[in-house]
Amino acid sequence: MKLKFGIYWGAACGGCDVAILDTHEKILEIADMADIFLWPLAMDFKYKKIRALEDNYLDASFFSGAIRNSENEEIARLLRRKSKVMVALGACAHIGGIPGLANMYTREDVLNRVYRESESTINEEGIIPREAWSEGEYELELPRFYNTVKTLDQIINVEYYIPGCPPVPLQIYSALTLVRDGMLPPKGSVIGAGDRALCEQCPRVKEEKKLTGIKRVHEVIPDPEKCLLEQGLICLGPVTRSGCGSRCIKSGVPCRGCYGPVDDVKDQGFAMLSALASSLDAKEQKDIDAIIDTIEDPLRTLHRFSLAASMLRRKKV
Amino acid sequence: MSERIGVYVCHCGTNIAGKVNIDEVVRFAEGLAGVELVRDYKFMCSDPGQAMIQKDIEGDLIDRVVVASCSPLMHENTFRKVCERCGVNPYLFTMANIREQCSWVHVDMGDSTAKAKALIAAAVSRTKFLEPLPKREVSINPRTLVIGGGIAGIQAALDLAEAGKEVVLVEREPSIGGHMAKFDKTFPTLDCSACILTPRMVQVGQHPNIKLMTYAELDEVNGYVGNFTVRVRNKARYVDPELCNGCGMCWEKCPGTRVPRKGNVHEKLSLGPTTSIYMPFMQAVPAVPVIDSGTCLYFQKGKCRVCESVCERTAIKYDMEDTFEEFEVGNIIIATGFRTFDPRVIKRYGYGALPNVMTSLDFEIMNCAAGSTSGAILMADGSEPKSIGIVHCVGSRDKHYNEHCSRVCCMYALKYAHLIKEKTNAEVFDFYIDMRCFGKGYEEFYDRLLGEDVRFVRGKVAEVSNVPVNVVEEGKLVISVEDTLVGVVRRVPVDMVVLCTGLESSVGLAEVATMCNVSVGKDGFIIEKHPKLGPVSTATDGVFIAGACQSPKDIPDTVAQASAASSAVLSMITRGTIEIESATAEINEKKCSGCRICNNLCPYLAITFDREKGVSVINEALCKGCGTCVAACPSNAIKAKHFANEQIFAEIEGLLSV
Amino acid sequence: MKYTYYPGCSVGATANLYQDSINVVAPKVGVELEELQDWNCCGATAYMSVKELMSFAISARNLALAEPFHRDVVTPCSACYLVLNKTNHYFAEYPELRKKLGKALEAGGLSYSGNIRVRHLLDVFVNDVGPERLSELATKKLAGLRVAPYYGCQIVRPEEGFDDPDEPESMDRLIEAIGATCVEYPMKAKCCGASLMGTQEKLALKLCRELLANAVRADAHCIVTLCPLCQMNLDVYQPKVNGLFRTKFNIPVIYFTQLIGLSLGIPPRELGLHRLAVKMTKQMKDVLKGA
Amino acid sequence: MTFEPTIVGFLCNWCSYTGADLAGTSRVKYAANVRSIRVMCSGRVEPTFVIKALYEGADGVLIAGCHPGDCHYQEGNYKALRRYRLLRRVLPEYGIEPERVRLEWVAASEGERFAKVVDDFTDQIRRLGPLDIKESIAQSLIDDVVNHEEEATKDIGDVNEA
Repeated sequence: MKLKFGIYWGAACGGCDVAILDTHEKILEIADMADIFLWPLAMDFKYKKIRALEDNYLDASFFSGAIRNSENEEIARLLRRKSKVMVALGACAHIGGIPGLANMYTREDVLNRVYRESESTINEEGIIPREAWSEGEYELELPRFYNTVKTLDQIINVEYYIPGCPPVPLQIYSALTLVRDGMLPPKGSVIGAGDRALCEQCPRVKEEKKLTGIKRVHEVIPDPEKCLLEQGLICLGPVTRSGCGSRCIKSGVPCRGCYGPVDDVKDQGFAMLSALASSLDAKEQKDIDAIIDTIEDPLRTLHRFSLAASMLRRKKV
Repeated sequence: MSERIGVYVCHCGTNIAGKVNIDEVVRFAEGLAGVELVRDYKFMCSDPGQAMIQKDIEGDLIDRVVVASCSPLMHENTFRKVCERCGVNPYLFTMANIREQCSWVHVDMGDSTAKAKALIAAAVSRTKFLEPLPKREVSINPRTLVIGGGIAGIQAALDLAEAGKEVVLVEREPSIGGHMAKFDKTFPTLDCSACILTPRMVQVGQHPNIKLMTYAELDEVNGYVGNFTVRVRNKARYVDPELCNGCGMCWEKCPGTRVPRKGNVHEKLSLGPTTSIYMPFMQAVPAVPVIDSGTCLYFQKGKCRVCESVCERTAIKYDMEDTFEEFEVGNIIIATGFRTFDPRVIKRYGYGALPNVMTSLDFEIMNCAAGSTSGAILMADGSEPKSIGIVHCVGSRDKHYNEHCSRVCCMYALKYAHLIKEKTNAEVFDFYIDMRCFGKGYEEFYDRLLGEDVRFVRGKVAEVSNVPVNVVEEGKLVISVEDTLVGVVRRVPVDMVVLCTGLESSVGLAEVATMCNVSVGKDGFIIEKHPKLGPVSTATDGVFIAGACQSPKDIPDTVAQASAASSAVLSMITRGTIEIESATAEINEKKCSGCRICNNLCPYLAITFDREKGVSVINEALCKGCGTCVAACPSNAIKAKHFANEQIFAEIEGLLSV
Repeated sequence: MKYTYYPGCSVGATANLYQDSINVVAPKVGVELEELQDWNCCGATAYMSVKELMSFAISARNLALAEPFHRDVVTPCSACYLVLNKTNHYFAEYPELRKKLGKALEAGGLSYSGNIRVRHLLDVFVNDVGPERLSELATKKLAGLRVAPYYGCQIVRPEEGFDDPDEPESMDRLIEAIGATCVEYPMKAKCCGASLMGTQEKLALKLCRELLANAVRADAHCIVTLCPLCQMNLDVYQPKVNGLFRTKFNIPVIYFTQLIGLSLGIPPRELGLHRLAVKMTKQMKDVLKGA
Repeated sequence: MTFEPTIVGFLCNWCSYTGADLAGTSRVKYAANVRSIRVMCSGRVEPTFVIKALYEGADGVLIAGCHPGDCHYQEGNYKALRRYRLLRRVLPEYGIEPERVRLEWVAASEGERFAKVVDDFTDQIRRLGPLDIKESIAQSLIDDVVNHEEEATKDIGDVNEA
């Protein structure tokens, strides 16, 4: 019998959906494998159809994107009820992703910036989106824009995670086959990725670390053979789960951490902060500070994808 | 979780119970998850206290233990042993410090009680996550390193050597003997210092079990209890000790001058030869001279070589260089002694500026029968003084210099007073703050001196000056002092002043301490393991202390401590093995990504990189469990045993649950 | 280098010769002193022991007046230096007192936050102008002049000051920079008797005698000091010392600013040297002429 | 009533914990606000420990180790210093005053200094006021609650146990 899947995007760029399409000819296998009941990016469905399904009707739902507003949350809860297995697909659903960086601000900050202050905006009346609006006989309603960006598992129970921004297409495919073949690992697992940090797969030669200064990517042409961190680039490889195929590192770009931390690491950013600080080659406070001063925006660099999933989750208000 | 924790709250008499509401704490602990039973007792460390724990474990009521009492530095071992005795792994035990860091330091009972609860909650919470750790035992190398060849080092070395154990004795100076070799008489019995010390020095020099290294310094210490590797630097002596027979021809003919030959009596004070090739004193062990290259004409000007030409045994080797030797030893005794305070910094006392103001050490040398004055007490111009002032507490008991009491000055001052009276007709004034005569026969000695016509003035000397205000003071040194017994300010003119300089830790002690991994207190002396119960051991296993490196001491106390240290070492050697901390770090190969961030963080080079497997590896024998690598590991692949993340997280949660 | 100048009471009266020399010397060495407007007496050390709070309050008023200018307060008088510094110190150290002083100042429409540094003129000459600069400026090196440098007791107290309390040496460096010689003078920081001259005259005269005797013994041509009270005791009371102890002291006691003035080639009269009670001796004049 | 902060202290076994014990044996009195955790070395203290403590309700965190050059493990305290300096840099971005975390060197002989450090730090945190991270997160989430027709409440335990 054919499987039944739902695919949905919350606060996402659509990259994860495209990654599914990027399985190329395998997409045909996926089509053979399952009926897709919901996939806003690719097909037209109505929520009420989903609501009408009996609970646990779907074999699996794949949710990409973070929870940014009440609609994201509502559909997440809906799919949860209708699905036997819930999979967080991609970095945003997994650990908050880039949208999670908005947790450094409040909702008001974000709305003001986007609708009033940004250089490209002309909005003389200063209108920002409102949740409810009557226009004649019509009652218009918008989802509530949240104060705090959340990961999927901060809202609902999630069985599996497929990390990455975006996930490697073949890994999505193999995850689907695990569902098909009933070979799923214990609940809570990250699937389609490795168990250790990325350094394990990194082809570059690693030596002892003695950092005397931190540079940004555009400031150096890195030696292709050597560890990027040792060359003064902040590479989150040591703190990030492998599985991406070292795609950035092979291109001379340091890892930015989209696969999230390995198991048991509670906070990707602070774990890397400790590792990074430990590797600084200085003893005196002023020398240490001098090196630290060369780090541009350490918080967002170290928590680029994982801020929403970090221990403190957001800026204190 | 099914852990069954027993919590034992100690009253410590009223030490804890006086400031912590025990009943309240017990009720609180009973409500904590995982706690099977809570008991309280007057003294948990006592036999009945220990028996309570034992009974509960043996009755299979509990399988983990929390004791809320004093500091773990005090009794962690006691209770670990209790656990071990009844079959509970000692690492399943946690101590909550509700005395040193709670009841003793807080004023309000409510505060102390609340904090005690938090500390207990933390201990319980942590204990749930503890894991049993296997015992680690290492063998004890029976050879011992003794650093310092003063009376402390001599005593310790002889004790060990006599027991048949090998000793390496390292002394910085050309001869052993230390300060004691410079004294003429020792208080209060006035027996001859040389007479009692010299035989022991000779014994050290000849003992088959003692490898004596003089003119040598400790260079490096590695390893851990039972298994230290030490490196010693032999400073170039320029005289081959194998060939030299100590005949003395070299220094008789040497034209170089180490101690000025011209100048006044006080400037020329010396015990041994004043030449550039010299022995520090005639009874030196080994009886081998050294060349002071700083004043040797050959080293300074390239010409001379007189000593070489007169040495029949061709023992002079100008091309000698520093050499290094390495030893494996099981234990280390630090016996580096003291230095005397340099009174130049107290300008008011005029030392170095006014003639006839001398330090106690100068005065000792002057009194020494073997010294340059043959023991005569003389003024700088060679005449006999008619009056001498002895000033106590110079650089001791003074916030500007050293706060501590140097313990020996009162007594040696009395000794001086006696010697002056014995050798001269001078009048003696003794200026003291308090007269501290605490040892056996000391007070009696003071009493004796009171009858020897010594003028005792109670008051801290303000100034020694050569500025007269009347005829009587012309040409004299004037001591200004407030006589606190009478309540007047006195000006006492004298011919000579002896400053009783206090004792400070020896030069380089801090470096030795760092090498041996022991701490130095703010007074500059080594911190012992416990001020009362562990006076000869240190916080580092296998490193012991004897004598004035721990605090100022007189000879009897020094000898006692040296013997105590050697017997502590002997008991280690006899046992043969010692249990060492199991709380090391370990790398989970399955988690390590080989990022190598930890590689250069280990001060003991315990972490290496296995290129084949692509993972880092910890050599557990070298790991001391500091946890620095653990904190740096971004993959959580390194685990600090007994201080693992989940254990500390649980402790934090417990601590903040109240 | 600009400073807020707190002259104190002495230099306007008994120590006017000090002020005379400061007036001409300070500008020549680049020290600009702007007098604090409406300053009041510091209370001197005596008042401190009579009415402590009041004495702190009147001192604090001076500091409060000076604070808006954000410059160091400089005083030529050792007593003022001691009292103002002590006020500053207590103000910082004792919150209770700070509160009370705050109230007192508020009543006068003033406030003080404790950010004023009080310095002695000697400190400025030694550490801001410096011996090197003085040496350059000294057109007339005072070679051959033997000077007993006398600091008195207050400038080196409390101990955290700019010089050693037992063996001060800062003024020695100035004196040597302008070519004169400092004699061995162990009485450097000993008491001159200060205001005991008014209450226990004999004792004070005795203390002065020691100071004078040691300068003479060391073969000094003059004593150089920096404190109005010390100078007055040693200078004005010198005949009285002679009378009481049958001595024949005749040694001029001058201010360090006067000595520096001489090395700058300023005529003695402009430096107030004519106001000395014990006039410059012929011997001293001869040395100066020769220099 | 004045605010009494809760402070978590991480004390290295060899210097600071021993120093704190010395304050005890010398009966020096100090504020009861610091609750200490003994670690072998200040180099063991991970930034996440600090974050965890702040998250669990501490208003401040004190890390104390041996003086530079005196580390029982030679250089652990320097590593602590590096981590501390970088941690301080990011805390303000979380809206946490960096003054809430302090690194101090307290030797085994410095019982009185330990007491002074605790009093001093307690005073500083008292002036900063409560931190209350959990409460602050909860507050920021209140506005995010919308009444959904699908009110499947979330059971966190389930996933984590799996």
